[in-house]
Amino acid sequence: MAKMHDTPMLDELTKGPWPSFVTDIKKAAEAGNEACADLLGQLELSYKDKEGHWKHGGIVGVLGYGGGVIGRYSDVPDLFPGVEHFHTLRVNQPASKFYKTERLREVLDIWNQRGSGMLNMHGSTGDMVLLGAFTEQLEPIFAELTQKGWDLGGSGSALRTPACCVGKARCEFACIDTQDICYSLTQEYQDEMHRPAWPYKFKFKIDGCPNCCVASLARSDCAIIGTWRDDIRIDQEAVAAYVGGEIVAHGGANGPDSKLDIKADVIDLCPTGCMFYEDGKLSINNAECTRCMHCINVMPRALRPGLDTGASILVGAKAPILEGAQMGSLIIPFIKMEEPYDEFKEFVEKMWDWWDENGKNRERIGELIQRMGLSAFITAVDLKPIPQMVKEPRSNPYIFYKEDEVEGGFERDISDYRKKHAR
Amino acid sequence: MAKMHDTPMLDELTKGPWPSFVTDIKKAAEAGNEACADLLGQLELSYKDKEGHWKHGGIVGVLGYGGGVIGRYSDVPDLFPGVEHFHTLRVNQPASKFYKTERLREVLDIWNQRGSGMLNMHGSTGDMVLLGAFTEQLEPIFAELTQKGWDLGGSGSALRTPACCVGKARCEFACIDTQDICYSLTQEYQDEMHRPAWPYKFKFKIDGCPNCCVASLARSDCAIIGTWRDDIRIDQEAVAAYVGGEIVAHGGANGPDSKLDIKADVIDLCPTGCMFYEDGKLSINNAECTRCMHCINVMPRALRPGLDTGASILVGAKAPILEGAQMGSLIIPFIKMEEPYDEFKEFVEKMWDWWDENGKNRERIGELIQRMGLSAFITAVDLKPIPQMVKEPRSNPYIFYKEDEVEGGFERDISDYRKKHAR
Amino acid sequence: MAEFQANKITDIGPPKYDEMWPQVIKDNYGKWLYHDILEPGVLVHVSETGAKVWSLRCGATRLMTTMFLEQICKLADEYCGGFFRFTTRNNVEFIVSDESKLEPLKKALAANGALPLGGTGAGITNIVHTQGWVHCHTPAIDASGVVKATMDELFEYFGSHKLPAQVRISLACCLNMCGAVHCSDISILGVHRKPPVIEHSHLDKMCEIPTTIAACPTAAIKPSKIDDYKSVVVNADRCMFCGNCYTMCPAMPLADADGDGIALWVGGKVSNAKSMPMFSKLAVPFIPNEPPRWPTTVQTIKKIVEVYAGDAMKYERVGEWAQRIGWEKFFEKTGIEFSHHHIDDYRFAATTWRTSTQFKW
Amino acid sequence: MAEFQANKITDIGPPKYDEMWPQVIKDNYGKWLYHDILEPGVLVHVSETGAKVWSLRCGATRLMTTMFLEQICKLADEYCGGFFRFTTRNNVEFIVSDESKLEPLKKALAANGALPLGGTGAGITNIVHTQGWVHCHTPAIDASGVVKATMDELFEYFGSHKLPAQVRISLACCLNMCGAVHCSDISILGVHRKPPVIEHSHLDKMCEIPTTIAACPTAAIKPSKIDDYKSVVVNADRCMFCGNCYTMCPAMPLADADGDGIALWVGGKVSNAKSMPMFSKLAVPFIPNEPPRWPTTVQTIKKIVEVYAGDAMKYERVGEWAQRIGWEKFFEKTGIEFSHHHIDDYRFAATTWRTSTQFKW
Ligand code: SRM
Ligand code: SRM
Ligand code: SRM
Ligand code: SRM
Ligand code: SF4
Ligand code: SF4
Ligand code: SF4
Ligand code: SF4
Ligand code: SF4
Ligand code: SF4
Ligand code: SF4
Ligand code: SF4
Repeated sequence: MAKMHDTPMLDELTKGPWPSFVTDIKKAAEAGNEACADLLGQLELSYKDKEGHWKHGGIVGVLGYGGGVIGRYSDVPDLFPGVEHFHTLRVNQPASKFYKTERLREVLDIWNQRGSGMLNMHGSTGDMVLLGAFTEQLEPIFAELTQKGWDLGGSGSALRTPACCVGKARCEFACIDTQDICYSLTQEYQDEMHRPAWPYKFKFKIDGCPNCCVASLARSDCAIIGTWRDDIRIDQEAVAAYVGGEIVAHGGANGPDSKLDIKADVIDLCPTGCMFYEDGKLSINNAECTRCMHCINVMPRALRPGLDTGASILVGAKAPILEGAQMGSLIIPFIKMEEPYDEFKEFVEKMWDWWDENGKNRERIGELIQRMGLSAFITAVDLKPIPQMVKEPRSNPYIFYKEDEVEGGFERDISDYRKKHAR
Repeated sequence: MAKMHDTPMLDELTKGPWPSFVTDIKKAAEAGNEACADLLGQLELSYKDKEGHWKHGGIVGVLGYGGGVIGRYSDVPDLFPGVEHFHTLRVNQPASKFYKTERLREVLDIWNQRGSGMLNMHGSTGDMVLLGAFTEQLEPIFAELTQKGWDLGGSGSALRTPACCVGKARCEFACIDTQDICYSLTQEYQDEMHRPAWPYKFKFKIDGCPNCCVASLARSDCAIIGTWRDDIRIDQEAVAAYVGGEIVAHGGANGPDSKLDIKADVIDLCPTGCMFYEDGKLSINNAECTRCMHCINVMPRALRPGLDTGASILVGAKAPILEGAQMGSLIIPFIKMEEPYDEFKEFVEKMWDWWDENGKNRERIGELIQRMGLSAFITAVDLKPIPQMVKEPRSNPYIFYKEDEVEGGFERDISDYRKKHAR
Repeated sequence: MAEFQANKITDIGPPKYDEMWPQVIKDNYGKWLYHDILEPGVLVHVSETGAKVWSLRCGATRLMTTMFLEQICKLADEYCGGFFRFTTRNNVEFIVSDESKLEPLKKALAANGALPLGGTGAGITNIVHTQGWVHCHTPAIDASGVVKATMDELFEYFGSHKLPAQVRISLACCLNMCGAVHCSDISILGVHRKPPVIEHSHLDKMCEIPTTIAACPTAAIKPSKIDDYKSVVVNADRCMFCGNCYTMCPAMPLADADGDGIALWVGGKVSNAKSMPMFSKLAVPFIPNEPPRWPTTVQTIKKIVEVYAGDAMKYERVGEWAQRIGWEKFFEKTGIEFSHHHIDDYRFAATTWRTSTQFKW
Repeated sequence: MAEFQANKITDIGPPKYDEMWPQVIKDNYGKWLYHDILEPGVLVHVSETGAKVWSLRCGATRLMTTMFLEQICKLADEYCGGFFRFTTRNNVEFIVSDESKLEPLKKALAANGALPLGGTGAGITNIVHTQGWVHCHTPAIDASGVVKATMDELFEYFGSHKLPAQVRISLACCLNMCGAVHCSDISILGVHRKPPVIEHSHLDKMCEIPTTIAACPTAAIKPSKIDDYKSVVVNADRCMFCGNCYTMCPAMPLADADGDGIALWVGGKVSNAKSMPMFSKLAVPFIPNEPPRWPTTVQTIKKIVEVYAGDAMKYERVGEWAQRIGWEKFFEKTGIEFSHHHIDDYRFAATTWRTSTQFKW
């Protein structure tokens, strides 16, 4: 039997309509799970102290891997021995997080036997996070997981577990095969994921369209975002049905009674003003369209992305540490994404080489680009500068030139100058 | 007789419809002005060499003043002795540059006698720039000028000559008395103008309204820009006349046949969307209006600024050297500007004190604000932070706190910490 | 050891995605035509093959036990042929291909009680969050508890579509920002406000001094000898409590009951829909930690949501709304106080100043 | 000397403004009701007193002789009661209060030939400019000559109102930017492209070495001993040719026939009308100096103006237009090549990157 702690504060969190993690964990504790009981106990203490009670880090792991495990020890182990060690294992999730219950149970069984029985489904990067194991259990857990066909994800200065949106599996907007790209990158770069050898972490996220449901643009060093370069497909009959109020606006996202006002909701909100509705016909000047998805989002039955699909690649998103948060910057406006994605992978490897060579310790690629310049980066990955890469050209006049760009070079002789210009 | 030089290249600039400075100067040279002849000669040489032919600076001036004169010597004096010395005097222009010919001739006479006879009307800061004097003429010129009631403007690390738009003298939009403010500041701060004692230069420019016809927002460390805080005045009859096509749109600025389309040209272009035209009546939700002037500009007969007028104060505009160009930043959204402008001058002096105390050599106030923070600046000038000062709040989480803002202060004892948290 | 290594299975990667798909997904992969949200939490996707799938999205605690996961598996077995998925925001989705199972599944979910339907459309979905006091070593706040308290209060918006647009709330328990809080409609961020307290007697043993010094973005850390120990000192005036020194050096903890608490941010977005992605901006610099239910935080968020709900135009995200009305109006309408802390003073600060006479009173 | 000083008149400031006003301005100061542009260059302002003034705006060379000013004075004496003014863009304005003098003055101006009417409304007015080779020591280009050549080519827009909105062109002959070229619809900027050539033998005598070093924004200058002279060296890789070292130290000139030339910038504005003020952005990084008429520069400007004229909407300034259509379209439509130099790499560079999937092909 697990020793239950008094948790008056946490008990307040069993109330209210939203599901309660306390209720859930408490049940497990009551069923005899000591880690669960002690976790609640220690958490209650944190609520009282208004300070967390975990020690700093702890270098643990599984042999052969440089990451995948985050070490964690309690700083009040005497009070809560069940969580004295509380390491997490990051288990690489299946792309877009579909689960066959049969397969998932493989993991749950191992975790019930050897771990705390608690998980994060999922970590912010995308892994299944097995939350709380003792050091001695790490190797056995790993061995059993791999036996069943599961592997660890990334941590440390390595490639992190790639993640993607649901994509073609259940979304009509998907312009690329997000899951296959995610899987392919994961498999191709197993070594980069498991043996940290870079200046810092590196993340891929793959979104099927510019709606960015896996937040790739904000949270991955390299975002692969589906797009198209031909015309938006229009079904004029469906347009008429929207206008006539036969189809609810926005797929019902604004409520079942939301009738589409084609002018107010579509034409006027198109950010480029490239849509026209005349004589009952919707038309789009696709040359001016920036594929912002708005019209497609609000009229999903009438409008569809084009057929010549591929991806936009944005590089450099990251959280604030050290130099401030960044979003991804558009580096490749359009690239075809077809299995085995060689052209894209070539780009990736060039990018990594440059980062590896130039990056300082704990410098994300986005920060390196800031430090060395966007121009230096695109040169390193063999791209040509195009205006699509920037929102606007520079406004400061501090332009660098290389010596070979300037007639006559940089070397000059002051005496030549003085021949024409007295001191 | 002045020696005329061959100027085949410059002669090309006597052609074409735009007035030619070459034609003008050549006439003066032909009339015997040696400086004019030699200036053209030296300029022709520059056109040939594609390099200027003036030496670097030269410290000259008039006794008692630290500025107002820019020293200049030819680097090919043997070829062009008439411009061997070519110093400029910056003569403080009358506010908004009206001239009584009788008074202007006082300056012209002196300049004809003692200088090159060439001027810039006007310098970019606003001065009358007398272009080209020999060193020995500087004191006599100055004495004669002041005798006639003219004085030098600023140069060096001093207050520069203030300038203003035409304002109430001939503009219906003027919300403040630009000329009086300009004159009052100029007179009050003569010492600051003539005896450089600051980290760097400081400029005032005064615009009567947000149209900014003297470019104060881009070119002055302190821009005083007229505005109002009550409602835009509407003359509905004139509105009807615009709609009916009886009054040309935009005061004719888009041509005599430009008919106002009140929806397309006004309502839809109002950046805040706060204008409405219903049943032949124009109305404005003034609480949402940002006083952008657009509607007033295109319907000057129907709309006028409000009557409760004053100024917005923007600080920090400057050219790129060193830290990049800046525009003025809104520091005081609204201040009444009534003679003798004491409240404003108090603000100015606080600002100068702070700059004087903290500014590094050659650091403009805008750069100092960048370095020390906008918040430090507004504190120094006794203002409270308000959202009008920024376009948007910060997006990075790097927030500083002072010790007295945080309960319990900053001092902590590691042993207290370790009592709760084992190492 | 080498032997063990040799037998070891490594670098196999995750199971392949299509193993995890129900048949209907396999059959209709890439063939979806359109979708409809039938009611909050219930989506139907229609394929060009004529097939339909109903997805029931349920709010879930991200932190869950194997026991709870087993409950989910059981439901999936019974109604969905043994398959289900998680969304990118930690909701659970049951995907039904047989319409007759739809209503029974709904009933079963209602009976379960811990899997409420919702999170779709113009409402509030699950809060993306991080570890908090449940696991991490650097948090300034708890994560799961704050999320629970907030979602309880906003629950009506989880199960309805009555907002102008979707509102995405995220939480991160320290400036490392493991959630996408830098681009969320509303972000809850754990912040420290005291400089690290330094364990001089152990620092040199536990940390590399040069790396520790280099870790500080503001160069506030300098090497120093204290009582004969090689250690470091922090210039408190330059410290902005980012915690990066602590990440590199365990002898410099920041956590403090009085110093730590919550900052709220608003107006970020990730999607490229209509407007370009935006960063979240500071709304409230600091709210003390108030466990177990963080009432001030929760009520402030509710206020923001309500003001937005009443004022924004249809399809307008929080950031689009604030930008349209002007941030001065955002502060006025929400009644949130504007302070020195709202004025940026980091690297791009100057780009946030108002370089215009255009403003609202 | 002291005596001379004592007699000296100082600090009297300029003549008071109202001494310089014609009677009609005195009488109607602050009473103006509205204005109309009767034809390009001719404005009428109507006062609430019923008074009217006609202003005739004439293009002028900013650099002028006393002889020419005397011509202006004579015209002012004859038609305007002995008064006239200059505009903030160096045009001359004759202000007529007696309508009967209007046509005679127009005729007199036409006869003069060097005072063309125009510069009002939706057209191109005089180019604000700086000293150039006529006076300054740091220019990369001439000023007056480039202005003359450009205005000759754009003359039709000076005397007409056929553009979508006003187009303001400015010129500065070096990066000090003594004109408002950082906020102009079109800016002509003199740029150096070679690092300073250093006169080691005289540097220590002519300059303060520490100030010289401090002057460099990129820290490219280091102290060094060269042939026994105390001097400095410049790291050419870090030099961006700003000329600030030369400002502080005459022993480091930058001017060079091959290195120097013109950069063109577009899309800036100062006014707060409609949109907030904007900085000018780089259009063409470099065009060689081509005296006497700088044909490439002039033709490129003309091209920009013509594309803008044909493509922008009514009331849209150049920057508003480029922003609306997108800068990628600006380059496409004008045929200007986009290069590495267009990508910002200075302090706020990251704020100019495109952090979105939204773009045009
Ligand atoms: C577990 C997880 C949070 C969660 O509750 O989900 C997590 C937990 C930690 N993150 Fe994170 N990060 C997690 C996703 C993220 C994300 C989100 C993402 O990947 O989409 C980010 C923002 C995106 C990014 O990468 O910038 C993120 C940005 C950081 C940072 C700041 C990095 C930066 O460049 O700004 C740090 C600090 C560091 O690396 O030193 C950090 C560091 C950490 C450490 C290792 C703490 C530390 O100081 O060393 C945390 C360990 C916590 C623990 O004890 O469990 N974590 N971290 C997430 C990984 C789970 C997974 O594998 O699925
Ligand atoms: C004469 C004039 C240009 C003109 O042709 O009109 C001028 C000429 C010079 N300026 Fe200027 N500036 C002149 C108005 C400006 C303006 C415009 C304004 O005042 O509205 C600016 C931009 C606004 C600003 O102040 O930032 C301007 C920004 C500079 C700068 C850059 C300052 C900065 O902070 O970025 C310098 C460099 C310096 O100070 O070292 C400078 C330096 C100079 C020097 C003194 C050259 C130098 O390196 O020391 C020039 C002397 C030229 C000569 O030999 O005649 N000048 N200068 C203008 C003054 C005439 C007058 O008094 O009316
Ligand atoms: C299931 C999920 C993808 C997944 O792989 O798991 C998903 C699914 C859909 N998203 Fe999403 N989005 C999902 C996370 C996101 C995210 C990521 C995030 O929040 O972290 C975003 C970016 C949020 C942001 O901008 O901050 C996102 C921005 C969108 C948008 C853009 C909306 C906008 O106004 O900006 C759309 C289009 C729309 O709703 O009109 C969209 C549209 C959709 C559609 C309609 C796509 C489709 O046709 O199937 C799906 C149902 C939407 C709904 O629930 O109303 N999805 N969607 C994610 C559900 C999360 C949840 O549990 O609540
Ligand atoms: C005379 C002058 C003021 C002075 O003190 O000398 C002046 C006079 C007028 N300006 Fe101006 N502006 C004058 C320089 C400016 C400047 C400064 C500059 O260019 O350096 C600006 C800012 C330019 C910028 O944004 O880059 C300026 C931006 C405006 C605007 C805003 C237009 C816009 O669309 O942004 C207006 C309103 C309008 O035209 O609708 C305006 C309107 C006016 C009005 C209509 C005001 C009035 O009711 O009298 C005047 C006649 C306009 C015309 O010529 O079409 N004035 N005006 C200046 C004439 C310069 C010249 O010789 O060409
Ligand atoms: S990112 Fe696009 S493709 Fe992917 S789930 Fe969202 S809407 Fe669908
Ligand atoms: S995708 Fe966006 S930009 Fe393109 S037509 Fe639709 S609303 Fe307009
Ligand atoms: S700034 Fe305003 S008040 Fe001054 S001249 Fe221009 S329009 Fe008139
Ligand atoms: S001044 Fe500008 S914001 Fe105000 S009503 Fe007129 S157009 Fe709209
Ligand atoms: S946000 Fe900070 S405290 Fe929270 S999990 Fe990430 S690193 Fe840990
Ligand atoms: S908390 Fe951040 S700013 Fe403060 S000392 Fe540590 S690293 Fe430096
Ligand atoms: S812009 Fe440069 S070269 Fe031209 S006058 Fe000013 S300082 Fe001299
Ligand atoms: S020109 Fe500018 S960047 Fe180059 S050395 Fe001189 S000061 Fe430095």
